[in-house]
Order: sequence, then structure tokens, then C-alpha cells
Amino acid sequence: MNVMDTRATSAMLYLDGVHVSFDGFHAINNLSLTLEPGEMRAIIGPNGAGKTTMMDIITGKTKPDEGTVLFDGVTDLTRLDETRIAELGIGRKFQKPTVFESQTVQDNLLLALNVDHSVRGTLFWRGSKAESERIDKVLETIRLTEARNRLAGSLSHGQKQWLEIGMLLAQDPKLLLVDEPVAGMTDVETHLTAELLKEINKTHTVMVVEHDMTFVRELGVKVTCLHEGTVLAEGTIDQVSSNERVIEVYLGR
Amino acid sequence: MLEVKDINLFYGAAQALRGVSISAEPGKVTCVLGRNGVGKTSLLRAMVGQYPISSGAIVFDGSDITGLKPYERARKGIGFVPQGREIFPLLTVEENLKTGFGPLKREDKHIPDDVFSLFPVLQSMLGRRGGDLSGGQQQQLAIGRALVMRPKLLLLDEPTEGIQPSIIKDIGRAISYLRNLGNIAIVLVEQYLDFACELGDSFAVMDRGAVKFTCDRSNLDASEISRQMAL
Amino acid sequence: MPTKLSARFCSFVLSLFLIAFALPAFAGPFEDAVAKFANDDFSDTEEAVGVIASSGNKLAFPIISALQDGRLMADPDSKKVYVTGTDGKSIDAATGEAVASVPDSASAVRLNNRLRRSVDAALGSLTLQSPDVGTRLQAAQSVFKSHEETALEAVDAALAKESNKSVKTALGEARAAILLFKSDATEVEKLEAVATLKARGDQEAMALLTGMGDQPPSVTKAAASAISSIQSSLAVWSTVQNAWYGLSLGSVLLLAAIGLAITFGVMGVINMAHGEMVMIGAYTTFVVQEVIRTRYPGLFDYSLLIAVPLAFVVAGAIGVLIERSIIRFLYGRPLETLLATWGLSLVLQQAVRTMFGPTNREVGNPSWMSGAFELGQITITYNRLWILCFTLAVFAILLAMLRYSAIGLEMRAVTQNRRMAASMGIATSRVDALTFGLGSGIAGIAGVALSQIDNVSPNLGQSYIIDSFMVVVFGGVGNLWGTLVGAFTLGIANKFLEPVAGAVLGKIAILVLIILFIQKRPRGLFALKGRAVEA
Amino acid sequence: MTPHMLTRSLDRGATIFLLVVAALGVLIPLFNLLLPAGSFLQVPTYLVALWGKYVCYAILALSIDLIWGYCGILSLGHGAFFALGGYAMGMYLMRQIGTRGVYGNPILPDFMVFLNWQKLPWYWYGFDMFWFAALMVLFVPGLLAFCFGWLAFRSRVTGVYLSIITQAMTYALLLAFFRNDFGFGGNNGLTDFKDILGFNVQAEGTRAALFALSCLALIIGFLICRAIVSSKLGKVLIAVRDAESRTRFLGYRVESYKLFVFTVSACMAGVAGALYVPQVGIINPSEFAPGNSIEAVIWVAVGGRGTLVGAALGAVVVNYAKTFFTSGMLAPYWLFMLGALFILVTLLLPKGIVGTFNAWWDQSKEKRTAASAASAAAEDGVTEPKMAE
Amino acid sequence: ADDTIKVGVLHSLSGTMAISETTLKDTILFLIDEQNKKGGVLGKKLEAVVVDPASNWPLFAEKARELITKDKVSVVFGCWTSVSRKSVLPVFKELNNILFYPVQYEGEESERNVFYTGAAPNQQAIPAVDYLMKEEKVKRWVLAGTDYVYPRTTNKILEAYLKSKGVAQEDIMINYTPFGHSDWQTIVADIKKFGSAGKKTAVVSTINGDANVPFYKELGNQGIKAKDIPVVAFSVGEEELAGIDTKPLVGHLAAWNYFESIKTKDGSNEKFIKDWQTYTKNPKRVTNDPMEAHVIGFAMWVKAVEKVKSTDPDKVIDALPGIEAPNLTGGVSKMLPNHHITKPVFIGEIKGNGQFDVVWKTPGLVAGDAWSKELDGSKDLIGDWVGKKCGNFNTKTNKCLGSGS
Ligand SMILES: Nc1ncnc2c1ncn2[C@@H]1O[C@H](COP(=O)(O)OP(=O)(O)OP(=O)(O)O)[C@@H](O)[C@H]1O
Ligand SMILES: Nc1ncnc2c1ncn2[C@@H]1O[C@H](COP(=O)(O)OP(=O)(O)OP(=O)(O)O)[C@@H](O)[C@H]1O
Ligand SMILES: [Mg+2]
Ligand SMILES: [Mg+2]
Repeated sequence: MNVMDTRATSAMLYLDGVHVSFDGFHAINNLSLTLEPGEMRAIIGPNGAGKTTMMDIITGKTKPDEGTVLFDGVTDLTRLDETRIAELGIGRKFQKPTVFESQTVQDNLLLALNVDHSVRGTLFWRGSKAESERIDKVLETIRLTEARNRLAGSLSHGQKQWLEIGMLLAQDPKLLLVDEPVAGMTDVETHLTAELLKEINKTHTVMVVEHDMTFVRELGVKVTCLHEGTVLAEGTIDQVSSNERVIEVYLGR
Repeated sequence: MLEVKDINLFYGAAQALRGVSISAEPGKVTCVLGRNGVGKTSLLRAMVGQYPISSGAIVFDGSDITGLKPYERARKGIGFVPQGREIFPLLTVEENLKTGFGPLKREDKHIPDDVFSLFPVLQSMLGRRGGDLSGGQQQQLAIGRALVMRPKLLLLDEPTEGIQPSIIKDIGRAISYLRNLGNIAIVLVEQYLDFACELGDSFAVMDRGAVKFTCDRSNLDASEISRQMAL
Repeated sequence: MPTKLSARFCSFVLSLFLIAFALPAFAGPFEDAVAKFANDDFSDTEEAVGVIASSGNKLAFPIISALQDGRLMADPDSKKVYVTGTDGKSIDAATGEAVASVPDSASAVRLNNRLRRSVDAALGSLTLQSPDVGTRLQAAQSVFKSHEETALEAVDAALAKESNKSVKTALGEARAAILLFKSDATEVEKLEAVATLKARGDQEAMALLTGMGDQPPSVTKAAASAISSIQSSLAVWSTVQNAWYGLSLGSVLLLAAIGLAITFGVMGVINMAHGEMVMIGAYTTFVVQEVIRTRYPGLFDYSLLIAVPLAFVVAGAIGVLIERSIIRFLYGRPLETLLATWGLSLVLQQAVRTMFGPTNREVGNPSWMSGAFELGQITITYNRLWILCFTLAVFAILLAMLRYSAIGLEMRAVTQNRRMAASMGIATSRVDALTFGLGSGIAGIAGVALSQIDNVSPNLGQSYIIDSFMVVVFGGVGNLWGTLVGAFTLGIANKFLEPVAGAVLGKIAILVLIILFIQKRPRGLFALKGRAVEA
Repeated sequence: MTPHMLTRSLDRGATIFLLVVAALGVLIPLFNLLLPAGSFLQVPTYLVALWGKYVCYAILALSIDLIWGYCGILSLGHGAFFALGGYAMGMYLMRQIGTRGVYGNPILPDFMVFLNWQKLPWYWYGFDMFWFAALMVLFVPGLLAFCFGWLAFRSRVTGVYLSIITQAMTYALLLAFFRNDFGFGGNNGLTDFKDILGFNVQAEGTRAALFALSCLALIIGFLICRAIVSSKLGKVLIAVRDAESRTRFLGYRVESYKLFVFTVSACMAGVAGALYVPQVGIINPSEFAPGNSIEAVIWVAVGGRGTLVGAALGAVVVNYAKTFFTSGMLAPYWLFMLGALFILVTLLLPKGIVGTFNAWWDQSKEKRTAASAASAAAEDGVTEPKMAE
Repeated sequence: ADDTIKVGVLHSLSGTMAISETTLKDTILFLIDEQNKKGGVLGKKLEAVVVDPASNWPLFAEKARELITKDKVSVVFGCWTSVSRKSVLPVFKELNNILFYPVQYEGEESERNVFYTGAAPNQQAIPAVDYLMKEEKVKRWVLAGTDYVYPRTTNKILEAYLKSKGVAQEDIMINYTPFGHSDWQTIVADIKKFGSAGKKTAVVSTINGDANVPFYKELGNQGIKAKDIPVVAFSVGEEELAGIDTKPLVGHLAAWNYFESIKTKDGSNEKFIKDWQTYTKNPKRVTNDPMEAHVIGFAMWVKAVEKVKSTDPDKVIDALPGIEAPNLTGGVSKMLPNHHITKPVFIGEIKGNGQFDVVWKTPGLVAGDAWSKELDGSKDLIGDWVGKKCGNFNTKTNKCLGSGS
């Protein structure tokens, strides 16, 4: 996929020629991808295609061997650490739900709120009405209001998924990276999640990784299919899902 | 083959299972369905003995296994594919598979060919550490690992979670292959209704720790199940 | 080695006895000298040795060698002196006649270091032609050390007859040493002597060359060049020596750490009682040797071979017991294991203190672990060498076991995910107990080896625990290779720093280096990388 | 500290604890000084000194609990900060001796005289002034902690790796301070103190005052810790403890947080050491011994990790046990008792004394109110983190 | 109760020092037992109060305080390391009680409340060096010690002494190691190298405690024989040797004021050993120098108490100087005004059976110097608690230094 240089500056997220290998195994190969501001992009691709690794690169968890990763057209993400990247406004939901297990659901959200994250700020923090209202709202959205005082560790797998989405909402980043949000959800919940993401997309740029094609279809956005660490196909869901190669390596017959 | 009778399970003060009964037959797939947090995983944990039940009985192969330790149950032939894969992260793929050798007789201590024909990706990754695999690859490994034990009862906890569509189909094929062998009883916990409906012989929908709806393949009504699940 | 030598030596002495018996006795300076032994005065004894050695009397040798071995008995009342043979028979030292028994009032003639040196020197020239190779070698070496001019004749005579190569070299060196200091030796002889010493090339040769005093200019020049060549070769050897010491220290560290690499590295139990397992192994060795000493003295050389499996079993069994009664309740709570095992270590230490007393216990080196041999210019002690071999063997066995055996696989599986391992049909509790027992057992056999170089006291374990943790962590937790490389790296680094910075600063420097190193590799030398670790 | 932080940090347990410490801090000195010897309530000076020592240990334990219980930093080298604070105070006390030393040297401490030191090393300058020494009590441990932490946290050294390098740190300091050339009196350390701020250190009044001061320090230390852990910062710390990298992805600069608490904690430990020295009358390198630091961690575990009150209580309980067992009939066997205590506490009271009590209290409260499980969450959100299994 | 006189025993029974100190505790219990058999003191039985300061220095101070204030003991026998003594010193001064300290130490101290029954450097180190110089004609010296105050001070004194005897700086090698040092390969090799320079070399070892065993094992294995490079040690006695196979070490030396092997004319040492072995029910139990120091100290205290008919510390302290008590080697030791005692000095060679063979002894008893004559700081100082009532009296300026309290 060739990306025009002039667009590179206007893109929210711009990956070009990214390579990563682990002990000789090439997980990402010459990956190039552009995400426009306000866009929602669904990423699909076989297991092990490098989707999660790509998110790792964007969020600074993994450093690419080579290639460019630009955020907002100017910031080179490869030079920054996770905290800085999060501060820039990139939020992430992990494939395996990771929440703060020994804290309550409510505190998990409180921690995620994008207010002053400095040591001083948190030390002298006093709750504000606006904050608690935000938390209430998020709790409602993720339907965990009743569980607000439960320890996150005692939630079921799916509930943790929701909580993580909630944390992402509370964090309110410019760019959301959502890794398999509906894994382990019922069809109804899947639908709700799709609605939620569409709602979020009105004000945010979103990148979703998912294997649930119904869900991807429901999102109705541009789809990129990765394979062996590189872009295999890009386009509408119909275009991509009718691509022979995609069917062969991913969808199956 | 397996008979779960009226079991209750508590996490501390919170009750996760309320009088659940369920059964599984060789050559049949029993599907357990339900929303998040209704107790599906808890039910499987009770069956494999990872968490003690407070009352009720679990009968397997004619004997009561309620009091047995998890490894004793496994040795009796209960294979388990847990939610979240629970791969041994630092063991290689091959070693992960070999952990299933424990209960086997000497002549059986090899990895059955089925495993590789069902999941060819494992063959190519034998030397890699389990923890390095991608989510979907780990899921395949987890199923493969359970098959190495030649189980009589296979418990699958949301095996399609995070799996690419073509492999979901493969897993579906694998499950029906196993079912068709006729000597393995399968309990499948799922939220992915289409998948469950395709494979299931009997269905149980759970809600708040209890089974609130059951049906058979014969009287299967997918929309009813879906309605039950959404409630 | 020394015991063998002295055994041969005794047989030689005995054969000389037979000659001695045949000789008639006559009064004279010799008898007076012998009588002096009864004065219990070091100066008198020294005088007597001098007189007797140069008397040419056939009894001289048996008397002086008996003096050396503490078999020369003197009766202060009657001023009579007796030589007791190794076979228990005795003769009168002055006459050579056999006596029925030595009176009770007689006691062995005492020696001090100065006397021991004169005895050595006296025996040196007396035994240059002994039939025994070892004795001859020793004699030549002691002549080299004393390099008295008077011995030159004897050396020359011996050199003419000598056929053994190494004795010949030693004699040549002795001769060179004498000539170097002999004022009337010719220039050619001296130059030759310098060359011989240069070829010897060790510290002592250099000392002789440096201290030889006024010499003809050509000799001085030759000596100067010899000295500088010896110096440069010694510098190389000192590097080799440091490396060897480093390896040997590394092997001790590895041995001490290897059990911990299992209980801590593999199982994740912060096992503060690890050192006490080592201690138990050492005490097992002590008990084994004690039994052997009192019951079967002949088996002493095998004591360690018996102690190794026994220590493994004893420490292993205690390990299993500990696992079953304490550790098993603490899986998944590694920090609590710190607390409990710390308590345990206190209890074990005090238990041993109550049972065996607070003082050091004697554990001896079997003969094959005593002494040293020279490799070029460095001394390699047998005990260190054996410990190195032993450590590598233990390491190899353990590695193979964990890697390739079924139980090894089960151990790793259980420690990585206990719950899932159980669901795979692995009897986790049995595997846990075995693993902990294995780690403890290996600590126990480490104790056997450490008892050979360190003191066996209730505090033994304490002195190794910190180093062991350092090694395991430095190498990378959960990686046996890391432990191996870590131990040897620390050992060698330590031994190269020690001569430069001194023992204390060297140790501090090592600790600081570890701290800094961990900054570079936050998960140790052989860090496991990748997702597998974070997962 | 702003008022809202103060009120937020005082829950029931905290208030009770503070009241008890305050009462002890006032009553023990009073009973010691005012009541005639032999009267029923009279507290012998011996006990004042003893309890003064316990209180200092309690402060140390508190400082460890702050980083270990709430931030998951297991320092096996906290004794180093304690000892450094102690040395700073010891140096002041040493300089106060003046010409009253055995050699009568007005400047050089005795140990320097008899090892032929000609002049005072530069790092001893200024310690004749109390304010300077007091500053150093905070500054030296703080600076060491800051530098050490800055390196370690920035390179993301965590878990046992961190524990072991803290141990290496204290071990290296132990060896360094043992060296006589280092200028701190070698193994004998600093001792034979005469007076502090003009008061005789051995006078009853001074002892009583030092005790009261230690209690005050404990109260202040406790309040600081409570303020930290009950603020949002406390929640961040727990988040760091349980899922460090997740916290990073939320945009928290984890290393700053760790560095902050680590340094605060080291300063607290330093203060504890400084108060300890005049009360026990000696500071020597054995305070750096790794075993001491491990033991301090164990006090915290015995009392209950992540409860603050428990840490202080654990320090007192363990040390009282030590005092009690080491005299009389039990003396030869006291290690059995202490060892058994540690083992039993771990097995029977896995959350420590206070942790177990809290759990029991919460549970019975839950039963009493028969309320929904919702309210049962531990008050501070502090429970044992779920270890990766 | 009032009908007994309490005697405090302050020796570590656990921790690193237990190895040495436990025996001393037993010794005092034994002596008290013997004394009580003789009817006690002043018609009252003696009662031992044993505490365990656990090799922990602050705990020493705490326990000392406890003994004096809580148990109200009349005298305390205790301590081994200098730091433990330093740690309890203020307590004894503050509470005005008596400590008998039985171990050889670096000197430079004379306190009113402490009686030093072990050797001062001039009663051990200097005679030993004299012996080596005269008897063994040693020209080159290795001063090897553990890095703490006793070795440092002793080596300072020895260095000054050797130089005053004309030994050149390059013929002195000084080496310090950490406590519990166990890897002696490098150092032993260095000693060997230093000793093979053609001049007769000896090692003066102030290596402490546990480190001795590996040191001697390494010496033996690397083949350093006493006749080549003798080692004279100041902290290795019968008790330490019990843990080593001494056969390779025969001829190495130790300097003490007492050896178990010493035969006395009146048989007092033999009797003591026998009684001791009977008391401890261990026929192999050895005796050693610090034990003897306690024997002397205990006897002196008993005599002093009987002299003033009171256990009041002030009276006993004043009565003690001048009191004489037989030592176990046939002489009579006397308490000096500086609170040190007179002692004979013996040099013993290690024998194959773990005992020592005395090869040299001082002609008479040597008076212990509280202040070393070899050090600049202290050469003008004396301790005199009789005339001057001062522990550190400067004879040049005629002043009692410090506050003296
Ligand atoms: N740290 C690592 N070390 C070695 N291999 C790795 C590492 N991280 C990822 N991989 C490999 O890189 C490939 C890409 O993994 P990634 O997790 O990005 O896949 P994915 O597209 O997210 O798959 P899935 O849909 O199954 O989650 C996989 O084959 C995986 O095994
Ligand atoms: N270890 C635990 N401690 C306390 N409560 C728990 C624990 N595990 C699960 N629960 C609670 O028990 C209930 C049932 O959980 P379970 O994991 O069985 O649900 P599930 O049906 O498998 O859900 P999902 O589809 O999300 O996996 C949930 O409310 C969950 O919060
Ligand atoms: Mg993924
Ligand atoms: Mg589930």
C-alpha cells in the first residue's frame, strides 16, 4: 500500500515500513498503514498476523527494528515510552483483559480518568463532582453500576472486558486501540459494543481488532486485513471478504 | 458418562452456581450458553475440580468423583480447555503438548496425529515457547493439549474466543470429528450461538448461576435460546 | 599424596634399620650429641642434629628421620635416647642395640620450626641417593632450598647416578643454586647456573637470582635478563592463576546456588532456609566421617563418596518434609515463603546448634582431596579441582534431568501454572514435594563439597545465602545456564579484582557492578525475553 | 498537608492507633519521671529505653510497609537507610563529645586518634551543628534512595531483581563501613556519646524526651503514610503494585511514583535511625547487615502487609518477643520460638495480625449488616494482590 | 531473692559469635557451681542470670541494662568482640556496675567499670613477634587480619614496633579481609609469593572467627608448611582447632596466655581441665585462653567481695586493684590499677592432635598496658584508678583527659 507523503502529516496515525522480529522471527514485515483523524478502522487477520504486535508498537511496548510511526502527523512514537504515548492521547484495550484486580471497579475507572497524572496531582487530588459524574456515566454504559464496589478481580472474564472498555472511555484518548473487544461476549452484547464504538467514533479516532465478522460488518467501516505482518487487503468489508487471499488465509471456505 | 447433580458453588459469600444439573454423553456435544458472568466457567471449574463445590455431586463414568483431586479427575479422562488458554508460557509448544502424557500408558506416550492434522500451525511451531504465540495460536494449542490426554470427556470453555473465522470452522470440524468418533463426551461452553447451534446435541442456558432453559437438537429453537440469553 | 610419600619413606627407613643393626657402637662425639636430645632444649637439639648429620655414622639417618617423625624418644632422667620404629620395635639411639621397651618417663623429642628446617636440610643430603624416587625428589628440593655449599659433593654424586628425569632436573637446579652462591665457582659454571634457574622460571629462582650478591659482570647481566624473562612469564602465569581461582570460586558459588536455582528459580519459593540445607549436608558429612573414624578408619578416603548420596537423601527428605508441612500452603504467595523460610532457617540453625554444639566441627579432606600439584607456575589444589568437576557434573545431571526427563517437564509445568498442570493429570503435590526435595537435596550435596573448604558450623549456611541469591538473580531467575554463567562470571571478576583492590574493596566493587549491571539487564544475564515472560 | 487529606486519612483504625501512640508517648515519660521509684505504675528507665527502641523500629517498619505493602517494592536493604540516618546522628553526637573523649582531642573522635588520623575527613565537617546533622539525617538516605531508585526504576528493575540489588546495596555499604579506612569507626562504629543539644544522653529526662519524640515521629510518619495511601496517589501505587505496565498505558509515569515513595520511605527510615542511635548509644555497621533488613520486612509481614498499623505493631511484637525470649530460661532456645512464630504467623495468619483482624472484622460486619456483597470491599482497596498463578 | 548474689552472664548463645561465646557462658556457670559448692560468697549462694544478646550489638546494650536494672546483678561477666564491649560500656558507666571482659583486645581503653582479664597487645602480639624475630630469624612479615578494629590496631602497633626494630617497609605486607572471608586462594598465593623472595617470612594473623578454618585449610592444601612460612595467630585456640584437621598445620603458632597442654607443678591446670570435663559431661571438651581469663576474673571478684564484705560495685571496684589470683599455668596474676592484669605469655606450636606445644614463654608475668607505647596518640597515657582515679591520664601534661566519667 503506498501512502502519499503529503497525507502523512494530516494522518492521525501513520505507520510506514515497520519491521519487528523476535529472535529471528519476523512478526511485522514492512507494515504501512494510515489512519485519518476521526476515522474508525477495523483490523482483521489470521491469528499471529501481528495485529497485537502492531498495537504494541504504537503504544510503545515494543520498539520496531525499523520504520516510521507518526502520531498526529508530527510525533515520532518510536522514540517515546508508554507513559508519554498515553499522555499524548492514545488509549488501549488489551486482548487479555488487564484491570487492577485488587481495586474496585469504581477505582479502576477513577485511575483511568484523564486528569492530572503527576505525582503531585494525585497526592493532592480531591474528587470533584464532574469526575464522579463521569464515572457514573461510564459505569452505566458498561452496565457495571451494581458492581461498582466489587473488586475487579472477582469479575468474570466478560465483565473484565467491559470494565476495560470502560477504562478506555474514562481515559478519553484521541486515538483508541481496541483489541478484540467482543471476545467472550454474547451476540446482544456484541451488538451493544458495536453501537458504543460507533458512538465513540463520532468524537474519536478508533482502531479495532476483531475476529467476529458480524461485528466488523456491523461497524461498517474500512477494513484492513493483515497477514504475516503486512497488509494483505484493505477496503470495505465486502471488498475484503471477497478477496481470494483473505478467504484463503483468514475466512476459510 | 457425566452427571452433574444439583451443585452449588460459592466464591466467599457470593454464590456462583445454584443447583446446577447437567449431563453429557459419549458422542454427544452438550452446549452451555449464557451471558457474561452467569457461571459457565464456574461450572466447568467445578467439574474439573479446580474449585470445590459446597453441595451436589458429580458422577463420571459411573463413579462419584466429587471428592477427587483435579489430577485424579484428569487421570480418569477429563480433558479441559480453559478460558484464557492457560498455556505453560515458558514451555515450548511440544513440551506443552507433552504435559498431557502423565495419565497415559507407556505405549500411548506420543502426540496423536489428529492434533497436527486438526491444527497444522502447531506442527510448524513445535520449538517455540507457548507464551510467545498469538492468542489464537494458543487457543489451538490448548485444544491440542487436551486431546493429547485421549480424554473421554472434553470440556471446552469458549474455544472460539479470539480465533480467526477459518480456524473457528476448523475447530468446529474438529469438535464434530471428535463427536463422530463416538467415544468422547463433549461439553462446550459458548457465547457464539451460531457455532453452538451447529454442533450442539443438547443445550442449557444459564443465568445467574442456574440453568434456566434446556433443549435438544430435536427441538432446537435458536431464536428462543438467543432470547433467553439476552434476558 | 603426602601419606603415600611418607609410607614409602618409612619402608626406606626400615631397610636402613637393618643395616644399622649390624654395626658396632663406639663412644665419641656422636654419643655425646645423642645424649643432648634428652635436654629438652631446642638449641641443644639443633646442635645435636648438626653433629650427627655430619658424623657419617650409619645411625645418623634413622635418628634424624625418627626425630622428624616424632619417633625419637628421650628419657630426661637417664639421658638415654631411643628410636622407635614404625613397627613398634625400638633401638637405643646411641648404640643401635635393640631394646625391649622404652621407659615410660621417655617422651618424644620436641621440634620447633627452626629445628624442622635443620632436620630437613640434614636429611636432604642424606637421602639424595635413596632408592625411592619421591624421597630423592624431596631431598633435591630441600637441598635447593638450603643451597649449602657442603651438599655440592653429594649432589654431584647423586647427579651422576640419577636416571629419573624429574629428579635429575631437581638435582640440577639444586646444584645451580649452590654454585650461584659458591664464591669459587667459575664464571662458566655460574652462567650455566643462571641458565638453569631461568629455565626453572619460578618465584624462588627469581629470588635466588635477585639475592645472589656480587658476581662477575657477565653473570650479573645474564641474571638480569633471566630475571626479566622470568618476570614476564610470571605475569602471564598470574593471569592464568587468577582465571583458575576465579573458576574455582565460581564453582563454589555455583554449587551453593544451584539448589536455590531450583527452589527459587524454578519454583519461585524465596527460600531463605537454603543455606541451612547446605549446612545440613555439611553436618551429614561430619557424621559420616565421625562414624568412619570411630568404626571403620580404613574407609576414610571413601567418606565423601558415602556422604554425597546420604547428604542428598537427608537434605532432600528434610526438604520434602518442609514442603509438605509449610511451603505447600504458600504457593502463589512468594513473599510469605520468605517469612516462613526465614523462620525455618532460625529453627534449623538452632536445632543444629543444640545437637552438635555451637563450635566448628572437624571434617577432614580424604587423601585424594588434599594437597596440590603444580601446573606450570600455578598451584592447583586437589580439593578445588574436584569441587569444580563435581559441580559441573551436578549441573549437567540436573540440566539433563529438567530438560529431558518426564519429571523435569512436570516440574516446570507445575511451577508455571499449578492449576492447569493439575488439570493435565499431573499430581501437583507430589511434583511440588519432589521439586523442593530435589533443590534441597542438591543444596545438601553442595554442603558435602563446601565442608571441604569451609568450616562446618551452624552459621555455615548464612555465609552462602546472600551470594547464592546474587548468583541466581544475576544470571537470570529461572534459567540454569544463567546460574552457571553468573556464578563463573562473578567468581572470575572477583578474583581479577581482588589483587588490584584488595579483598574488601573487591567485594564491594563486585556488588556495585551487580547493581549497575542489573540496570542494563533488568532481568539478569540470561533474561528470558518476550511475551512468554510477561504473560 | 491540606485539611481534606488529613480527614481522609483518618479512619477508625488509624485514629485508634494514633491515640494509643500519643497516650504512650505522653504517659510513659510522665510515669517514668514523676512517679517515685517502686510505685506500682512507675515505668523504669530501662523500659523507656527499650520501648524507645521499639518505636524507632516501628517507624522503620512503617516506611517499609509504605513501599512494599502499597507499591510492591520489596526492599531488602532498608536497613541501609536506617543506618545512614543513624550514622548522621551518630556523627553529630560524636562531635558533641569534644574534649571529653579518652584522648581529649577537641576535633578528632577517639577512633581517629588511635589510628593516627591527622585531620578530620571532609565528610565530617558540619556535623558539629545539630541543624546540619538533622538535615543530613533526611538528606543522605533520601539522596541515596533517590539515586538508587532513579537508576533502578528507570531501567524497570522490578520484583526480586530489585530486592536483590537493594540487598547488594546494603551489603556493599556494610562492607564499606566495616573498613576502618572509611572513617566511620569501622566495626566498632560510633559510641560513647555524651550529650545531645546540651542534654546528657543518659539522663532520665533526656531519655523520656527522646521517647516522646520518637512517638511524635511515629505519629507524623504514620500520618504522612496515611495521607499518601488514602489519596489518589495511594490508588496509583496499588495499581503499580498489581499491574505496573497497565498503569503505564494509562499515562502514569510509574518511575516517578516509585521514586517518590521510595525516597519518602528512605527519609522516614533515616529519621528512625537517627532517633534510635541516641537511645541505644551505638551505631555500627551491623545495622547494614542484610539480615537486619530482611528481619524488618518480616516485622511488616507479621503485623500485616499493607495495613500500616500492622507494620508498626509487627515491629513491636517481634522485638518484644525477642526481648522476652532472650532472657531467662528460654535464652538458649529463643530462636526456636522466634522461628516458630514466623512460621505460624504465615500459616495461620496469612495476612498478618492486623490484616487477619481486618478481614475478620469486615466479614463479621458484613454478616451483621447482612448487606449485599457490594459493600464488602476492603476499605482501602487493599487486599493481597492476586499472584499470577 | 535477697539470699542470693546474682551474677550476670552476657555472652551470645546464638548468631555468629555463639561459636566462641557459648563456652564462656558455660565457664561462668561452672565457676559459680564450684563456688557454691564451697559455700558461696559472704554466706550467700551465687545465682547466674543468663541472657542471650544474640551477637547483636544493640541487643548487648539492652541486655546489659536489663541485667543491671531488672535483675539487679552485682557483676557481669561477658562480651567477646570489642564492639559489644563498646556497646555496653555506657550502660555500665551510667548504672555503675562491673563488667569482666575476658578476651584479648586492641587496648586503648581503661574504664572504671570494666576489668580486662584478656590480653592487651603487649601481652600477646609483641612477645609473639619477638619470638619469631629471635627464634625463627624472620625478616619479612605478613600482617593478615580481618578488617576491624582489633587487627587494625594490633597491626598498627606491630608495624610501628617492627619498624623500630629496623624492618623495612617493603618487608611488611598488610592485608585485610572481610568478616567470614572464605575464599583464601588469592591471599594464600600472595603470601606464598611474598615469602619466596629469599628472606625468612612469617605471617602474623589477626584473622577472626570463622574465617580461620578456610584460611588454614587453604594453607594446608597449598602446601605452606610451618617450617617455610610460619603463621602465628592471636585468635586461634584449642576451640578453633577442634574444627580443623591439624596434621597439615603442625608447627604453625599461636600466642596466648594459657594453653590447655601446659603442665603445672601443682597440677592446677590438670585438675581444672578434669573438673571442667566432668561438669560439661564431655571428656573431649577443651579449654582455652578466654576461659582462663574468666577463671582469673571470677576469682578476683570473689576475693574482692570477700575483702570488702559487700557486693556494692563502688566498694568492689576500689578493692579490685591489687587483688591477686592464681592463673591456671602456675603463676599468680594481679589486678593492676589500670584494670588490666599481669599474665605470662606463651608461644605454642600446633600439634597433630589439635593441642599446642609450648615452645617459648616469657620469663615472668607481663603487665597489661591499657595504652600502647607504640602509638603516637597514646604513648603518654596511663590508666590509674587507684592513685589518679583516671583511666586516661596524660603523664606529660599531668592531666586526666576527657571528662573521665
Ligand atoms: N515476544 C515475542 N517473542 C516471539 N514471538 C512473538 C513475540 N510476540 C509476538 N510473537 C509472534 O508474533 C506473531 C504475531 O503475534 P500477534 O500477537 O501480534 O498476533 P495477532 O495478530 O494479535 O494474533 P491473534 O489474533 O491470535 O491475537 C505471532 O506468531 C507470535 O507468535
Ligand atoms: N475467583 C472469583 N472470586 C469471586 N467471584 C468470582 C470469581 N470468579 C468468578 N466470580 C464471579 O462469579 C460469577 C460467575 O463467573 P464465571 O467466571 O463462572 O462466569 P462466566 O459465565 O464464565 O462468564 P464469562 O462469559 O464472562 O466468562 C461472576 O459474577 C464472577 O464475577
Ligand atoms: Mg492478538
Ligand atoms: Mg467464563
